[in-house]
Amino acid sequence: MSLIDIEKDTFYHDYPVLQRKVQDKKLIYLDNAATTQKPYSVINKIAQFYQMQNSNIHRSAHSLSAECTLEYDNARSKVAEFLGGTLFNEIIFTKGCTEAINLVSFCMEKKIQKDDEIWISPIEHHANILPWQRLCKNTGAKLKIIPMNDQLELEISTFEHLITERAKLVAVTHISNALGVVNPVESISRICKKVGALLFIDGAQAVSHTKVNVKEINADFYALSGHKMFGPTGIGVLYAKEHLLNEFEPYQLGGGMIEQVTFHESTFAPIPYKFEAGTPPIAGALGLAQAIDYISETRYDVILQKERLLYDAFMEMCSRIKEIKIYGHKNPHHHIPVFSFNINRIHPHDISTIFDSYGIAIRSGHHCCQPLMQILGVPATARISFAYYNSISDIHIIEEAIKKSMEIFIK
Amino acid sequence: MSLIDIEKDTFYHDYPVLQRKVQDKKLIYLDNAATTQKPYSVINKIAQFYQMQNSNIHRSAHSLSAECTLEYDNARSKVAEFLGGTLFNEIIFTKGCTEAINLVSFCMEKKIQKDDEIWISPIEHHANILPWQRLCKNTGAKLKIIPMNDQLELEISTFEHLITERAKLVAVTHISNALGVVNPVESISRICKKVGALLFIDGAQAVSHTKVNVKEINADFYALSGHKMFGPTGIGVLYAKEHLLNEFEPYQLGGGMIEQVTFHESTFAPIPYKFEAGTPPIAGALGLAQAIDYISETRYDVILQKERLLYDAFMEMCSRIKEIKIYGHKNPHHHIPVFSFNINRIHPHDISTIFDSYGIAIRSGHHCCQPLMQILGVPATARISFAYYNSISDIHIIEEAIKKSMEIFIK
Amino acid sequence: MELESLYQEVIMDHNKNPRCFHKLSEYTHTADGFNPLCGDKVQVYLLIKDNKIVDIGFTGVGCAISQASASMMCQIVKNYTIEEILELSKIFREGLTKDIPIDKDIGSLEALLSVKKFPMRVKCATLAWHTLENSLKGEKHG
Amino acid sequence: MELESLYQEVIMDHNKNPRCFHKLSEYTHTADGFNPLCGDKVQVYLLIKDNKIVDIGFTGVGCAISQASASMMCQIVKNYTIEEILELSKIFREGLTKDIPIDKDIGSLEALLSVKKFPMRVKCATLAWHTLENSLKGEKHG
Ligand SMILES: Cc1ncc(COP(=O)(O)O)c(C=O)c1O
Ligand SMILES: Cc1ncc(COP(=O)(O)O)c(C=O)c1O
Repeated sequence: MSLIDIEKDTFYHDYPVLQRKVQDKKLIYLDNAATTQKPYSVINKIAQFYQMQNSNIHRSAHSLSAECTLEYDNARSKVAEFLGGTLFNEIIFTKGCTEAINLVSFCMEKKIQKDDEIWISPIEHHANILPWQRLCKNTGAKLKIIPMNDQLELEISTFEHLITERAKLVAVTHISNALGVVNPVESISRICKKVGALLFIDGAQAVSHTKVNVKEINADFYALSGHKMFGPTGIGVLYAKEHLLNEFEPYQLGGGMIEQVTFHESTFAPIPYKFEAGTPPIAGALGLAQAIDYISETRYDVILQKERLLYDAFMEMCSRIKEIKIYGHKNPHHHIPVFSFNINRIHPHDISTIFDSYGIAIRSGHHCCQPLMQILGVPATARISFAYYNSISDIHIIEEAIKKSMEIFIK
Repeated sequence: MSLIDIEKDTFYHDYPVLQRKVQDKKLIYLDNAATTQKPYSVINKIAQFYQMQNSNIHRSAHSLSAECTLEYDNARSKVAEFLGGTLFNEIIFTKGCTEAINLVSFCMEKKIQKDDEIWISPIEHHANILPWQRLCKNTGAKLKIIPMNDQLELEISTFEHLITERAKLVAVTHISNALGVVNPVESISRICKKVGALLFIDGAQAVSHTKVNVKEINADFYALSGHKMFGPTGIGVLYAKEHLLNEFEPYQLGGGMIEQVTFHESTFAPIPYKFEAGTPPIAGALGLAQAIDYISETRYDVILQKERLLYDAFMEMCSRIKEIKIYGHKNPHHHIPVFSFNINRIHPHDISTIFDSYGIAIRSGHHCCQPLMQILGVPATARISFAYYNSISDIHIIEEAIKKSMEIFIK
Repeated sequence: MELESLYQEVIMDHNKNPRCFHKLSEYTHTADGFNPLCGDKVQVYLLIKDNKIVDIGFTGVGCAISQASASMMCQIVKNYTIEEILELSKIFREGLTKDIPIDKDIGSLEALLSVKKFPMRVKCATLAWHTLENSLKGEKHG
Repeated sequence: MELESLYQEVIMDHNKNPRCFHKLSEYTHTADGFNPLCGDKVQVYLLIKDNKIVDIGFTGVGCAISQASASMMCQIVKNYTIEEILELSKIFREGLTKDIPIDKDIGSLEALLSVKKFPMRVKCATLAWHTLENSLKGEKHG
């Protein structure tokens, strides 16, 4: 696809929601970090599954179940390939990124001892804070925070000096949902390997924006949510290295993950099944696989180029409004077009309500990053999070909405 | 609806899958205990959500999010009403019945001590065995088994004599997925209350067959899966009494379930949110609510009557084939039309493959009930599990398939 | 336009110049209010003598609606009895959440009823009132 | 009809009268095979001398396909070298799972290739072979 095609800017045709109106205005959906929209192909895949194939997997010998089992297995293979060619066995379907993190933190408990250290960054989502906090509480380990500079980017060289072999796990987000900053996961990985710490990467925000290769990163764990990458709600993925999954005891217990069960004791199926107790979100897994197909057809280089156009256009517009304060983004090349901002002293909720009256959906609040808000010294921010399907022409309407906010509040 | 309408037997029109063919034959889907089919209205609801409303809940002030939050709340209210008028706060959305059981077994750990007793029945699904087994292992409590008579029904009066105040929890299935037997949950509940044990009911199989009222049963916990009640995969429900949920610590941790978070400690949102970390399966919850609407329109009395017709017709057919052995079902009034059986010494897998060549989907195996198989003294059974939408005329084809099995194997 | 009814003159005035925006040096009741979804915070302080509100103040951070609502609340309830406050709170909150018209005079609070058309903002408008009610339930203090 | 090719004469015969259906009194290698999804079980016993299978037996429970496959396997591999067994196992398993025609003569095993049209039954047909391979990997015994 050439730049000219990208500038034609017609990707939104693939997304039924983007054809609708809110408040009598065309919907301008800029809350993509909360959840992305779904293309027709994904929606149709889910409907089709229920209309034509629906059946449980693995457990029955009849044709319908055989079809579904095959499709479910193919979905797993597709995810394995999508993340950089991992093993089939290294992909666990979960209900979302949050569950994936909880799974690992639960299983790590047997590996963590008093005075071990777990490192996270100051910009983590609550989902990548609380489970480690609990793990530390349960084991006596210490939760340590990677230093951040005043450009709101991680201080990797200082981190490298601070971390020691007491560090057993480093859990960082690949891309921040609040600031849009891309963390240098390769450098972090190198540092982890040096001290022998495992690396957990929260990829919830990354996969809709950039090609991920967990093997190149050399991540031990990588977690993501289907609904944040043009796929359905209720499905997520945990990638984990095979030997780690083999060492771990199972998380949830139930059907489909056992080998032999008596009232006295039970043995478990091999990975990946050991970690998928109960009927999985089958339609969700197939929908996710379809979203991966969709992304492959669209191509990440196209997504990246389009997002760069959106980025530049938005920043250019903001440069003309002195009342707007964007957090971070000093170095555009470390960022995706996800912006936390405030306008003078207007409260973000009020900004969000005013934007909504223009049909613009943005989020206001702490973005599940209360510790980051404490560092920024604000109770909340407004956040515009673009996806590649957003239109460059919509930036004019954002400008109008900003001006309206100022008109109402700063007159 | 009159009996005449029920005999017209046209409910399958509501289900797109039931219009399809397998092996060039009309699909006769008799694996309903594994998962039920979905009516058009449920499938359309899910597609419509993604096409028209998709957005994250709770977290944003924009219109789309407001719509979704309202619908998600309404879905919870609908479940609360469906289960007999429980409180909104007593309904937790999970990814399935298995997760609901795991949640409770995790949270109960703080309440269980060495030499306490947890009682289950011999006919439980692995999902309602393994989590309690682990709980016992972690706490030193004992797993006790409710006695069963040779009609394969629970011996309630013996159980009443055996149970003591050491019993802290009794976990039983409402209806068995392997035998179709309906457990006397009201009597079990009364016995629990006498000794002060909590009652956990696995309702996975019950809700598609019979009206459930958790308050009349006086259950402390009740768990179910959406996909087994004409709803989508990836969604389930835990009902738990308010005071228990308030006492419990949270299960999974993440966004949406917090009050205040710092790096040092966190406080949690009130129930039900405390137990719903991360983006929930939103489309799943709305689909489940739609399934509840569908059931209400169809009416349980109609379902019951239709299932009785299927029951009688099937039993009548089997009475003419001496080689077929059905497990249990001595007392039809304690059973729904779910039958585990064997035909002479033909292995259930072979039965299942032969049935499949007639377009009939049945399941063969241990049905996630290995301990029950050990009691029955067989490695596996074949299982026919009817839903009310199955057609009485299909029973002739079942008969043909049975005869074909005998022809191939017993000649 | 509905936006104008939400951000009308009187509300913007209370937001800019909140009345009673201070902690009382002497108080008998207090409570903290917090909306974890958006981070709005409010603390309410009451001095109650002989079942009557003698003085009231609030502090906190939040959006225009939550700040204005707290300010207007403090202004209106002074000299009310506890019973009168609870009744007004009920009427006001029902006015925002139920689909029935209010038949009582709620004075300047009327302006806040426009929030009803913005369902995601209703909690902003009721936060101060919930906190006030909670403070009355709590242990006496001071 | 495909059902007839699955349950053809030779397979039904092996199922009804499985060959070598016993535990060996003397054996050098053994392994247990189990398919948790369906409960099929097989134990394979081998007596290997000078790299050659001198005797083989199996026990277990399972469907017609898994029983017949184990029986046919035992019959065919007697006197094979370990290398020959492993090669045959590979050819047979690939014949069942891959979309390429087999160019080697696999003798009576040919009959079992009809299982390919029943994907959910492939594991039944390969269970005995997997178990045989596992027994060869294991510690020598006896
Ligand atoms: C009685 C019973 N309990 C629990 C479950 C587990 O349900 P799910 O797999 O939907 O979590 C099932 C279904 O397999 C069941 O039949
Ligand atoms: C960076 C990050 N991590 C984790 C999550 C949690 O994802 P989910 O809510 O889908 O489990 C989110 C989304 O809210 C996120 O943005």
